[in-house]
This record gives sequence, structure tokens and C-alpha cells, in this order.
Amino acid sequence: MTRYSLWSLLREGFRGHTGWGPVWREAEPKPAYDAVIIGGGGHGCATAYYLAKEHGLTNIAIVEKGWLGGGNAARNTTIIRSNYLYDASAAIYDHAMQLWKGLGRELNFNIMMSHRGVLNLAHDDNEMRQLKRRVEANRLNGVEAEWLDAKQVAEYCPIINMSPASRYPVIGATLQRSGGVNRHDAVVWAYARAAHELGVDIIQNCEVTGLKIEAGRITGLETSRGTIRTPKVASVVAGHTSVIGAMAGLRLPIESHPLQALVSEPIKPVNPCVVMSNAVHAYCSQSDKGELVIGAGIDAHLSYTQRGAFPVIEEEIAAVLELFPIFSRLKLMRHWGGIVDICPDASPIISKTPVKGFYLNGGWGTGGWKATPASGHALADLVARDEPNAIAAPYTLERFTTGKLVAEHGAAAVAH
Amino acid sequence: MSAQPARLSQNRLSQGGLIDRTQPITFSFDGKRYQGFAGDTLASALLANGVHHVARSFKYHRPRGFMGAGPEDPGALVRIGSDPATMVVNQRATEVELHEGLEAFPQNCWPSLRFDIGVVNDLMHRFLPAGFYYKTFMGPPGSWMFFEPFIRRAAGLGPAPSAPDPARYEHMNRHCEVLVIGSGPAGLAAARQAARSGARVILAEESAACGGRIFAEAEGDALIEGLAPRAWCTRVLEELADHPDVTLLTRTSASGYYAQNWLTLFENCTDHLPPSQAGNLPRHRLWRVRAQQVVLATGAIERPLVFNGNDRPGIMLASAARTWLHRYGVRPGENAVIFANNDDAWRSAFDLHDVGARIAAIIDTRPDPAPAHREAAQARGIPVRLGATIVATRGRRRIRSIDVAAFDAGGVTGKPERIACDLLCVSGGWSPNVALFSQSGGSLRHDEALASFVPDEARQEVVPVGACAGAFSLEEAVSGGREAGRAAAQAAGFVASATDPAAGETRDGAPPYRVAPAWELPSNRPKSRIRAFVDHQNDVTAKDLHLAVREGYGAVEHAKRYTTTGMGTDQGKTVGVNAIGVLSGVLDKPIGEIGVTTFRPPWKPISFGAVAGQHVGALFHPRRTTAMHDWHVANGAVFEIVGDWLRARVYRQPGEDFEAALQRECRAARNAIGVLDASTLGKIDIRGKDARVFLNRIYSNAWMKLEPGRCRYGLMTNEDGMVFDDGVTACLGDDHFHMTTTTGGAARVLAWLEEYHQTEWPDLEVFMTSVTEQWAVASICGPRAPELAADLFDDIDADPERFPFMSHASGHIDGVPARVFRVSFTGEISYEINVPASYGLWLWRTLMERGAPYGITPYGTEGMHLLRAEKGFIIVGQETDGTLTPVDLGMGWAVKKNADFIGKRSLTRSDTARDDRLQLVGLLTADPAFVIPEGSQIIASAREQSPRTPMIGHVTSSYFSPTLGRSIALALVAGGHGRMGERIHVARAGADPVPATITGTDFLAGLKDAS
Amino acid sequence: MIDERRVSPLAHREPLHAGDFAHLAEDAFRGIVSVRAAPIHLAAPLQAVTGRTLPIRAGHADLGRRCAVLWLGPDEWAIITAPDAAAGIAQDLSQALAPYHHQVVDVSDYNTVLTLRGSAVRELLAKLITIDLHPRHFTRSNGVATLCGKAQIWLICREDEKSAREPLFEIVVRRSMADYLWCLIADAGREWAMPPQEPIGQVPLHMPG
Amino acid sequence: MFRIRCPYCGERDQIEFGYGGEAHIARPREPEAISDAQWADYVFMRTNTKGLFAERWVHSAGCRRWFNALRDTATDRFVATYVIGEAPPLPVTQGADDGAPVEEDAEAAADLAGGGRP
Repeated sequence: MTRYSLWSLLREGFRGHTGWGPVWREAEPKPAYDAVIIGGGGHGCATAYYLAKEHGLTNIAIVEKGWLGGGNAARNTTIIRSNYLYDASAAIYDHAMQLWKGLGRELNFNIMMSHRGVLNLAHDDNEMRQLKRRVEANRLNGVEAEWLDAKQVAEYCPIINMSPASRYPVIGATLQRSGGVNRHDAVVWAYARAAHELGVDIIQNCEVTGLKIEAGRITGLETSRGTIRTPKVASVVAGHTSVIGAMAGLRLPIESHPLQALVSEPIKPVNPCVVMSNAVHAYCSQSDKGELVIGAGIDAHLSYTQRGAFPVIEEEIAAVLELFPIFSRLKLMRHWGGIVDICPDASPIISKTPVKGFYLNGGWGTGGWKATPASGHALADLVARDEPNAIAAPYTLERFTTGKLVAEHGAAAVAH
Repeated sequence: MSAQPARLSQNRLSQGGLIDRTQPITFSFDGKRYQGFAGDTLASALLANGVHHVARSFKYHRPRGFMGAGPEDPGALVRIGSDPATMVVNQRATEVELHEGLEAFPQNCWPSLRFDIGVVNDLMHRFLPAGFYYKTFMGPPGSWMFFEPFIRRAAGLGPAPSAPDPARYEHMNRHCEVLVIGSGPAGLAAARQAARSGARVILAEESAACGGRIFAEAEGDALIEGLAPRAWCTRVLEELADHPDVTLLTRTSASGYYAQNWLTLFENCTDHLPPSQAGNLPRHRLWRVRAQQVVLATGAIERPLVFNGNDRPGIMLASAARTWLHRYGVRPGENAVIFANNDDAWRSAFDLHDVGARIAAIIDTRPDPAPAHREAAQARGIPVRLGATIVATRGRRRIRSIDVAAFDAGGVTGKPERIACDLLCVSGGWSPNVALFSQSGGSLRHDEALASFVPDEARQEVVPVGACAGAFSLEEAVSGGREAGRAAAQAAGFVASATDPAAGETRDGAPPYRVAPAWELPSNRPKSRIRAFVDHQNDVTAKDLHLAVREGYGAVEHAKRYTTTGMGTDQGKTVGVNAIGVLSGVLDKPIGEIGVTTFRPPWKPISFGAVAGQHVGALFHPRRTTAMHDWHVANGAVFEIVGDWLRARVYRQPGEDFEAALQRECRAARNAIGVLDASTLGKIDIRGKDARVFLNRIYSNAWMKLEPGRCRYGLMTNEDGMVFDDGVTACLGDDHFHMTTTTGGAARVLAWLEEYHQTEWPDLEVFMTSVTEQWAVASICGPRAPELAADLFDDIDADPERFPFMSHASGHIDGVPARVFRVSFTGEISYEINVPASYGLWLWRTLMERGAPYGITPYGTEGMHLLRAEKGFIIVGQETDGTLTPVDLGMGWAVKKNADFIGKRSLTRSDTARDDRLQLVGLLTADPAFVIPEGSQIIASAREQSPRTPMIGHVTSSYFSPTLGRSIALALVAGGHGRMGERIHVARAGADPVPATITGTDFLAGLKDAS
Repeated sequence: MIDERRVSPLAHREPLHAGDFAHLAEDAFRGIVSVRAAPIHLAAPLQAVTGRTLPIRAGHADLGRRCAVLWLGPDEWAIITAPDAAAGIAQDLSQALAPYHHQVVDVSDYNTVLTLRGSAVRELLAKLITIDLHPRHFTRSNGVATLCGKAQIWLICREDEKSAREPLFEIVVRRSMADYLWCLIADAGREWAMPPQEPIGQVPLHMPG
Repeated sequence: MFRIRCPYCGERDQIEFGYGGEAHIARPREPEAISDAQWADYVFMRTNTKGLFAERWVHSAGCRRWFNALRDTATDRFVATYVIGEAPPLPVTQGADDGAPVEEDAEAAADLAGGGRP
């Protein structure tokens, strides 16, 4: 495989870019693998990469029912941050943050990791209290984060509406400077390329239609391209975790909802960072192409259609205009939806299951993208060792029975 | 007004088109003044003035002109206006209607359109292929952070406005039986037929005038129902105007097609007017239409051809050239070449010729164009080259010449011949405009004969007609439209009367449309020099698609994303099928197997303002006010918003700061009387013989024995066992209760009660009705409250002995009915006085007046928070965050043993039953003057550790207590209930941890113990 | 006679006019009673107390000159009546319904009534409401609970194009949302030159420090 | 935006409705008598069907009544709505009980959808 660099780019420029090889080669499914990963999204490709690289498991395959990275990897708003409240969350998301930092170099693929900073706005005292609690927890957990007062917010992101007469005045914010955005497609391609180089089979257009289970143990899977024998199967199918789970006879604490996002037409750089507001339910960044990338809240209803209700988009844009009144004349260029698997505690599942050799990674809700490297890393570890490591341990299925939830949505809003 | 025609600019025809030559309009572009006419677009007016180069492309900053004449144009993007609040960027010049004083500017170029430094990208293009950025800039740490700003600055087209938009926008909801999108022959026929049935019809036309290509083509000997097409159009429009239930919307594009035939239409109401004429209309309107039936008459979009050098100003779609001629009376060039793979484009040659342009050549990739065309060309003396292609073009800011050569499957065969020209009309055939059909969920199939994708199976109540359905003849369009309109109305329950006049003949003025696909045309130039653009906005060439395939991005979505094909503001309207065609060539697979990329809404970019509609600014979210609001405003209140309610936080007296006001208010409440506007508390009237049983299942504590006349505090938990609301409920009668909830929880709690009643326990006889706003509530508290209360009530004995704590009474104040609850959230003797809300302001004033002798002092929510913290009462949402049980909050007494309630079962789960969970305690800092910041984390050690410090809890509430004369705090600490008296530390950023001692939560009890 | 100590939610607003197109006003202090009961139990007492027929079809109201009864649900109705009549009706109904499961609550102060009349009011309301307001589908004596912007309302068609020169709608809204709704309607009436209205409560919300 | 047929009020736009998730999950009659795992199944576990799905909606801005709907979650097509307490008009595999998956009866579904129209 050609190594990517400025020099190889120049060299290829002189010969019409004829020397670049494929990032990965489409494989035919083999009759058997040591492990199979269902789902060729970011998390799935990362899992395969770390299984091969860190655990030496190279006789493995990713099976993807459509095209690689075509699910939520293709649909998310690419926000990266790790300023989560609880220890368990800080551990996994900050592990991801550390991996993101060197990922482009490690994978020799520019994933355009832009550490432009993430602001979480506080609009009232209750939010300020919650955010300060979080920023303090971050600090003590060794997670980079800081508190900005209103004046500092205005300096960091001068286009935010700072009027005190606003319905949602901005009174402060947390800032994670290492947070930011990256290029979603590139991450999937980079992991796939690196996994492929280590010998992983990447099989697209291959839909899993059933799991083969004998005596409580997984023995293989049925796919639209034939039967594959394998002692280990990991499901990494954001949006369809329950569907795959049902093939193993599992009912899961998951509901699948539409989550919508949109981009504006491209404009010259105007928003220097990522701005998030829980109160008005908006988040907004600007892509390298210049589009404002805006995420909406989930639709209330369950659906597998990748389409939500347009009023959600309307409310989202109204919320963005509350924060950024200067955007009113810009145009909505595209909007779309994905399917997110929501857990009751807004935290993921990385877990063994009652079926031996069948592992679940899912339930990431609206925030899975940022965890991609750590999620793959932890799942690879779980698949290889059949035991969760310290990072994955809090995210078992058992927590719904014991009550040990990781309630990241926490923070009920208002009171007396 | 003078009817004297104004002087015509160089390329303006003396007659024809939908422009008014008696109404000249002065406008400017790039600082230079020009003249156009009413009815012009910016593009047509510039072309009339000979201006072709108006923009720069996204990546290579190549000169761009007008390739299309409508919404499909990819390149001619301009900025309108220069005011920081009202300028609009990335506007398609082909859609900007001219008005007096219009100022347009080029964008994405520096220092000027003519000399753009960004052209350096073009010079470097061989090093900047698709996805080049993925392969570099990831070197040493921070290198991307270094390069990214440069890339960002180069990207992005126009700049954002820098001041808030003063314009208004609106939503408009509509229901109709038949929605027709597009007003070409098919759409007009459909709308008319549906209208005749009496059905409600909405006809949406994207441009300023109906008719579609009727006004963009020469009429020739075409007929529609026996009339010349334009006359027919006029007659149909007259008929539609007579139907009261027809809504004809021009300047309105269907932007999105959603579930259950709900569509959004985007209407431009005033952008085409000078600001002085906009009147009271909104700038844009978003129509939200629920249609029983939809007829899609969205026409077709002509494709360019993919050949070397196909992107210079002066190269345009053949159909666009005809649009300029016939709709705008503009001759886009003097010396034209036509280059096509189909019969339709030949008309451009003839029409241009017939208005005096020289046609240097017609080049057709096919050997066998329509014989009628060949004859017509011969008759006009137009040279024709068959089986040939253009291998190169010349001309920087406008095309100057082309090189044409014969070719076959193996490549270029003949010697190129150079032909000079100033206009190149290209046509790669027509693609039905299936974007909306696809958005509706309908499937597409590839039609070999049309070399395009056409609608296949519909998934909603929608029918594509005319060119949108791949039916390109007038006869098919009109008859298809008629039938679709009739059928749609009928399906919606409306039948046209039998008097529908018989239609006359419909026929085309040109030979039938035939096309032979030519996706990627060869050139004799060295491969490295060939640049055949597929996406003219994002600068994607055929070579980029080859590269994508070579690198493994052969799946159509991968290729699109890797090269950014079709992802510009034109949504790839002229790109899609060409890109798929090129891919099919590279992959050697039939087009039908390549598939299409998703058509994501909107059809074309629509303003954020229109999407948000009216619901922005002061109308974004409501601000609810209580009956006493005016008094609060007049008396120095500082407000906060809780659950959309504006609540007074403190009342500042002149010269007083926030903290001083707070301390004064709290002292008054403890020493004399404080009064709080508590109107916002949620209130629910609960009635029925099973009301008590119901409450017992809802609340965690017991309710079976509460007597009429008494009140009780209750906690509500969800099925997970976690507290989500609390409040006091009074027993008004054995089957009648008055429940109160938190302000923010009012709606949630009522919904919760209804949900459980209706879905789990419908057998219980109980009704719930919200009475939150029926009552205005003033809560008086403090040692002298009984004295004021005794003065106040007509018929209630206010003596705390006879009107004890946690009881209630109904009576009157000066004849006004009142419900009074002896409940307290401060620890002081309190009377919560409820009167009908219209008396709220009167009650408040009465209290202030009659309470004055006792020192009555209004206090706000901040004081309430402080006073209750002194007493150790929780605030749901401040002490709690959805993860705490009643036991965690030190209210194990509120967990009844002998009966079930919602969430009870969860309390005994292994983790929920742990005794080292976070538990609510009081904290007293070693330094009594130090007020801990709320949200602070609690650690066990006196020093922070590295790299991380274990946390054992956090501070939820913290104040300086005027009653205790020191700071107090409430906190959640792991196993806190068993750690009374223990010393912990409060971590601080940038300072040493502060020591504090764990105490009980009732600080007033502590005070009494001490005294 | 209205007790002068009472203040209506929109006392600070003057009626708004937009030519013949739309007129907006508050009809303050109307009596409103919420009734929950089984229709079989309620019909006769309702007739006896108010003289009105219980509407049992969704989306309908029984309109009288002084008193209207609006269907709100299979066991829920609202009685909208003259000022000060509510308490009496509530008491009488409650008494008559005593043998049955029921709930009668005087919610006169909870709500206020806006009247909107004029030739353009259907068009105006369509900017804010998603139900079908076409005269074929929403005519005199139609009434529904629905959303108007972010406000929950009851919308009643008192007069339509057949029964009067111009349609007349009544909108019942909770008091704390009345000003928001007023301003929202005024904004929707801008097209016909209805004067713009600034919502109350546009105050700075947070005090620094 | 869906158009949902409230069994009491008729068709209204989705914005008037609240969503209640999976239908026909009975609250355990004696929570104390069941295991933690069974309780967790009631509180947290969901079928989350891709396909024909019985779910709860509430007409929050209208009559405030809860009701059930059958909807195909793979297409968002509503097949029927029905009042609380009624059995779904088509068989669905849902709830905690085991049972063989039911083939989606497309024809019956279409009939119901058609029959529900005015």
C-alpha cells in the first residue's frame, strides 16, 4: 500500500495519480473466520483494526450490509469531546480523545481532526450549576475542560448572541479546547484501510440474516452471501442493535429513533468552534468546506426509516437563530436523518451477552461518533479476551438489572 | 409613464420574451452599472449586456458563467447586496429577479473576479486531485491545525452576514386535495383538470411565471389542445383564476416531500422587489402542505456533456440558450457551436440562427440524428459534424474556440479541427427531475432508451407526469397531466362535471426526442492535461471519479463523498446521471447496477429564516407571566425563567446589589413577614372515588389515611425508583384532592398521571384537571404572618393553633374566594393563599398594604431557595438529577412499606439498595465566611492527586445564610448519611481544597440546638 | 358587572384592527367550566342547567347566545359562558352529577378568550395552526383543541361565511400564554397591516455577579 | 410529519401528539414477587421491532387521550390506531412473552389502512 505523504502526493501529481492503490480490496466471504464483526461503520472498522493490531487476530472479517461507513458514520455531525460527568464516561470518552489526537498519524490518513474547541453554553443558574459540576469533575478526572464567563464566551466565539434580553441569555460556558470536529468518512476509510492492510477481510453488500447458536454458544452467521462459521461475533450496528440482538433471542434496553442533522450552504469561516446548547437544543459547527453543520434532537418516535419529522428541523433552526441571529439569511442546503439506538441512561452497551461468543456494542444514542476509537478499542479487547477491560466494565447489560446506570442525561432541568 | 422602449443592449432582441421593454431597470454587478428590463433575471440581464464571466468555482477558482438558465445552474453564484444585515450570498444569478437598484457582487474571489489569487489552486491542480487532503497534512502534531485555516479560508463561497436579519418570515399551513408541482404543460393540464372537479388545488411554480418550457421554446407549429402553446397557457391560467379553491403560487418551489404527503413549499415573497415595495409581506414563506394527492410535473433537467475543457464561460446547456432567446429575448452569442448527443439540442442551433446568430457547427456524437434536423441544418447552411466530439476548448473568461475531431469507441480518430466561437451549447440529453419523487420514497429505474433514471414505483399518493415521468412529447405531457389531474381529484372524492370541453389537437413542433448516451468523451490530449468537469460547482472532473474508483471508492456513495460530486449548493442537478455514467464506464457495469445517490431535501437551498418561520426572536419561546407580574416589574424585580415562567428572583431597592437584596429579603421572612409569588406552582384538581388509591400508587409515601382538611408532602418516583417531582397535596374531600407540583414539572406530572390512569389503571374512577392558572398564589411566611392573616380573612380563623400546620381552609378575603394552605417551604409559619387568578394583582397589593405595619417584604425565588436550604428542603432538579431515590435524599420515611407505588420495586435492586450511594447531607465549611461555589466536587483528601483525584460527591446548593450568619451548603456525598461529623474537602480549580464538615440538612435545627 | 378588582390577562392590550381583514380583541372574564363525566350521565343535567345539547361528536360545539359547550374528549367538555355565570353552572352541574363519577371545575380565571374576525382570519390562523380551516371543513359550531404556535388553545368557529358577513373565531387560551398568543396572531396579521406587538416580559434575565 | 388518526378526534398532525413507546407491556401486578431481571425486563427491555409495531401515542394537544397504533417502523406507514384496552387488529410479536415471529400480513395491513380512510 502506498504511504500517504506530501511527497507521495507530489510524486503522483507528476504521473497523473496513477500509482495509488485501493484503500481496501473488496473480499469474498471465506467459509470461516476467527471472529466476525457485523457492521462496517466507524466503530466496526475500529474494532477490526484494534483486533488485528493489538490482539493479532487477523483472520477476521467485517460484514456490512450496504457500503462501508454508510450508516451513522455518514450521518453524524462529527463532534468530538470528552467532557462527560461520570467517571465511567470520562474514562471511555477521554480514552477516545487521546486516541483521536494521534489517529491521523497512526493510520496515515488525514482525518482532519480539528481541535477547535467545544463550548457548552449555560443559559440559567441551574445549567451553570450542572456545567460547573461537570467541569470540576472533568478537572479532577484529568479531562481537559474549563469554565468561561460570559465575556470569555463572547471572545471565544464572537458571533453568539450575547444579549441579556435574549430568551436564553448566555451566562457562561464550559470549554474543552481539545474538543472539535473531524471528517467522518475519512475516519471510516482510514480504519478500513489500516485493517485491510493487517489482513482483515472487508465484505460489503453482505447482510446478516441470522446467527447460528448451538448450546448457548455462537457458531457462525447466515448472510445474504452465504454461511460463515466463526466462534466470535461482535454486533456493531448502530441503529439496528435490536434487530441483530433479536437474532440471538435477546430483548435489549434499546429504542431506535430518527436523529436528524442538516448543513447550510458553504460560507466563509464564521463559526470558529463547536457551540452546544442544551436549553435551546442546538449544536453547530462549521465544516472545512464552509457548511454550518447543525444537529437536531431525536424524534420522539421509534423508526428505522432514517427520516424524521420536519418540525424537528424547524425547531432546530429556530434554536440556532436564537443563538446566531446573523444566520437567518443563510440557507438550508441538505437535511437528513440517521437511526440512533437510545439506552435509558444515555450510555452505551459494550457487553458480553447470554450467548457465549456474541458481543454487543451499541446504544450509543446521539453521541457515538466521538467514542469511535475507544469503542473499537474496548470492544476488540472484549472480543479477544472474553472479559471487559476497566473501560468497558461499566457498560454491561447487567447494569439494567442491578440499577447501576450511567445516567449521563442526568440533570433534570427545572424546579420550583 | 412613457411607453418608449429603452435603448436595447447589445445582445437584446427587439422583441419576444416575458420581459417588458418599456420598464428599464438599472442594476449593478461587480461595481459596474447595467440596464435590464422588468422580467429579467440578473443572469439574463448580464447576458444581454455581454457579461458571461460572473463567478469563480469552489476549489480551483476557475471562471464560471451561466451553464443553466434556472435552478439547475451550478456555477453563477453571486452575492446580492452589501448591507451587513441584509446581504444574501450564494444566490444563483439565474434565479435572482432584477429590480431597480439591485446590487450584485462576485464572491469567492480575491482581490477581484478578474484577477483571483485563488487561481493558484488551478495551476496546482495536478497536485490537488479529489481527496488530496486525506493524504497529507497529518505529519507532525498540530500540522492539520496549522493548515486547516488556510483551507477553510479558501473554501466556503460567500461570507455570512454580520448583523441580525431584520426580515420577517412565515409558515403557512394548507390542506388540499391536489397539489401540482410545476406549471409546464403537464402541470397546467393537471391543475386545470383537478380544479374543474371543485377540489382544492395548489399549483406551485418555481419561477416568476407559469408555463415551464412553453415560454422557453420557439412555438413553431406546436399546438396544445388546438391552440398555440402560449395562448393555451394564458387560457388555462385564466380558467384557474376563476376557480375559488385554486391557489396559484409562483416563485414557489417544492422543497421537501415528507411522510404522508406532507410537503414544504418555499415561496419567495419579496426578494424580487425593491425594499421600498415589500410592504408588509414576509420575505419568504414556507408553505406546509398536506395534500391528499400530489402530481409531480417537475420537468426534466438537461445534462451537460463531459469532455475536455467543458467548463468555460460561454459554454451553456442547449436548452438554456433557448430559454435566453425565447423567455428573455437575449441572444447569448453571435457565433455558436452546438454539441450534443440527442436531437433536442439541434433546436438551439436553428433558433439561434433564426435570430441572426452564426452557427459555426453542429457537432453530434451520433452518426444518425433526425433526418428532419439534417435537412433543416442544410437549409440554413449550418455545417454539421457527426460522430465527432470536442477534444479541447480555448478562452479564459469566455469561450473562444473549440477543437473538434471524429471519434469511435477506441478514442479520437481524426485530426482535430479548430472552430472559432463565442458560444458553445451542449446537451448530453435530459434527465427527468425525479428529486421530489425520490424524496417521497418512490423508487427509480434506469431507462435505457432515455439514458436516464425515471420514476418507478410510488410509495405515496403521488403521480409523476410529463417529462418528470420520462414522457418528453407535448402530447404525452398534456394528456398525462389531464389524466393525472382528473384521477387525483377523483381519488380525493371530487369528480369533474361531464361538461368538460373536448380538447383539440396537441402536437410537438420538433421531431421526437432521441438520445444516445455519451458519458465521457475522449480527447487527443495527454491524459494529464485533460480536464472534463462533471461537477462544475465543486470542480470534480471525470479523472477524479477514475481516481476514486482506482482507490476503491467505487460504490456510488463512496465516489460521491470522496470526490464531493453533487454536494454543492446546486445539489448536483446537472451532475448526477453524468457521474453515474462515468462510473459505469470506469467500472464497466451497466448504469442500472450502479444505483443513484440519495436525493436529500431540500430541492434547493432555502433560507433558515423561512424554515424557522415566525418562531424566532421575541416569539421563539413564550415568556409566561403571573397575575402579579406588573407589580414585580414596577418594584425592581430581577427575573429568571423557570419552565417558561418569568419569576422574580429578588427585588432590588435603589442602591442595593443582588446579594444585599437577597439577604434583606431573607431576614424579613425570618423576622417579620415575607411574601412570595408562588402562582407558578403546578396545581391539579383530582377527583373520584379512587382518587386516594391513585395517589397512593403515584406517590412513594402513604395516602390512604389523609383526612379531609389536611395536607401532605409527597415524592414521585419513576419506575426506575428515581425522584422526579415533589409537592404538597391537600385533601379537599374524601374523593377530592388538590395536588401541587414543581413549577417546571407541572405539565410533566399531569401527563404522568393521565398516562398511568389511562394505560395502566383505567379501572380507577378518577379525573384530573389542571388548575395551575386558575389560582394566583401569594405565600406569606414569617413570625408575624399569623397577625396579618388574622386581619386578612373574612371567615377563616388564622390562628396557628386552630389552623394548624399542614391543613387548609376555604374562605374569603374581602368577599373574594380564597383557598389557604398552611404549608411551609421555609420553616416559618406560612399561609399559601390562593385566589382566582384575576384577583392576583389585587391580592398582592392588598397584602403589601395590610402587611406594611408588620414589615411585609416581598422575596423572590432566590430568597425562597436560600430559606428552604436553611431548612434543608430539597429542590427537585437542584438537589436531584434523576439519579436519586427518596432514601438517597434522606426521605426513607416517605417510602411506604405496605403497598406498591411506581418505582418501588427498583429500590431493592442490588445497586439501588447500596448504602454507599450518594446521599444528601449538609456541609459547613471550616471558614464560615467561605461560600462554596455550587457544583463543586467533594474529595476525601486534603490535596488533589495526580493524574486524577477520586470524587466522593458534589455540592448542590450553597449560600451565605443570614439566619446563621455563616455559609451553608447541601451536598450529595457517597454514604453521606453514615458520615455525620466527618471532615471532607471541597476541590477548587487553581486553589487548595476547602475543608468542611458533614452535618444534617436542617441548619435551623442546628441553630436551635446551639442556642 | 365585573368586579373592578379583577384584571384580565390581556388588560394591557387594546383591540387590533387590520382593515376589514382581521380584528383581534380580548373578550375578558368569560365564564369557563371544565366538565368530566360519562356522556350518558351528563347530557340531561347539562340540558337542564345550561339549556344546551351535549355535543358528542369530536370537533363540535353546541353554540348558544350566552353559553357554548365544546367537545374536548370522550368524557370531557368545556362550557363557555357569560362572566360570573360559571360558578353557578359549576355548582348546579356538580350537584346534579353527584351520583356519578364526575369532575366539574371552574376554570374561568385559568383562561381568557380572544376573538378574531374578519375576511382574512382563516388565512391568518393557517399561518399558526395545522388543522384544516377551509370553510368546507371548519364552519360555524366546529371547535377543537389544538396547537397555535407553542400555545395550546381551543378554537371555536362562532360565525362562518354563510352565517355572517365575515367569519368569527373564538380562541380560548391559558392566561399565561395569552400575551404570547396575542403577539403571535398580531405578527401573522402583519400582511394585512395589523400593528406589530411586542410581547411582555422582554426583560434582561440575569444579573452579572 | 405524520398525520395520525386519533381514535377520538380523527386525523391530526404529528405535532399534536406525544409518543409512548411500545404498547401492550403490562405492568407487573406484584412487582415484589418477581426477580430483578424480570423487573428490568418490564422497566427497560423493549422489542424495538423493525416492521409492524404496536406503540402508544397520546393526543396531548387535543383530547389528551392515550391510544395505540400499529405502524410499520421500516416504512413509517400507519396501519391502524385503536383505543387502549383493545387487542391489536393484526398480530404483532411484542411484549415480554415468547412466541413465533408473525409474518407481516401485507394484504390485511393494506385493507386496514384503506378501510381507515374517510
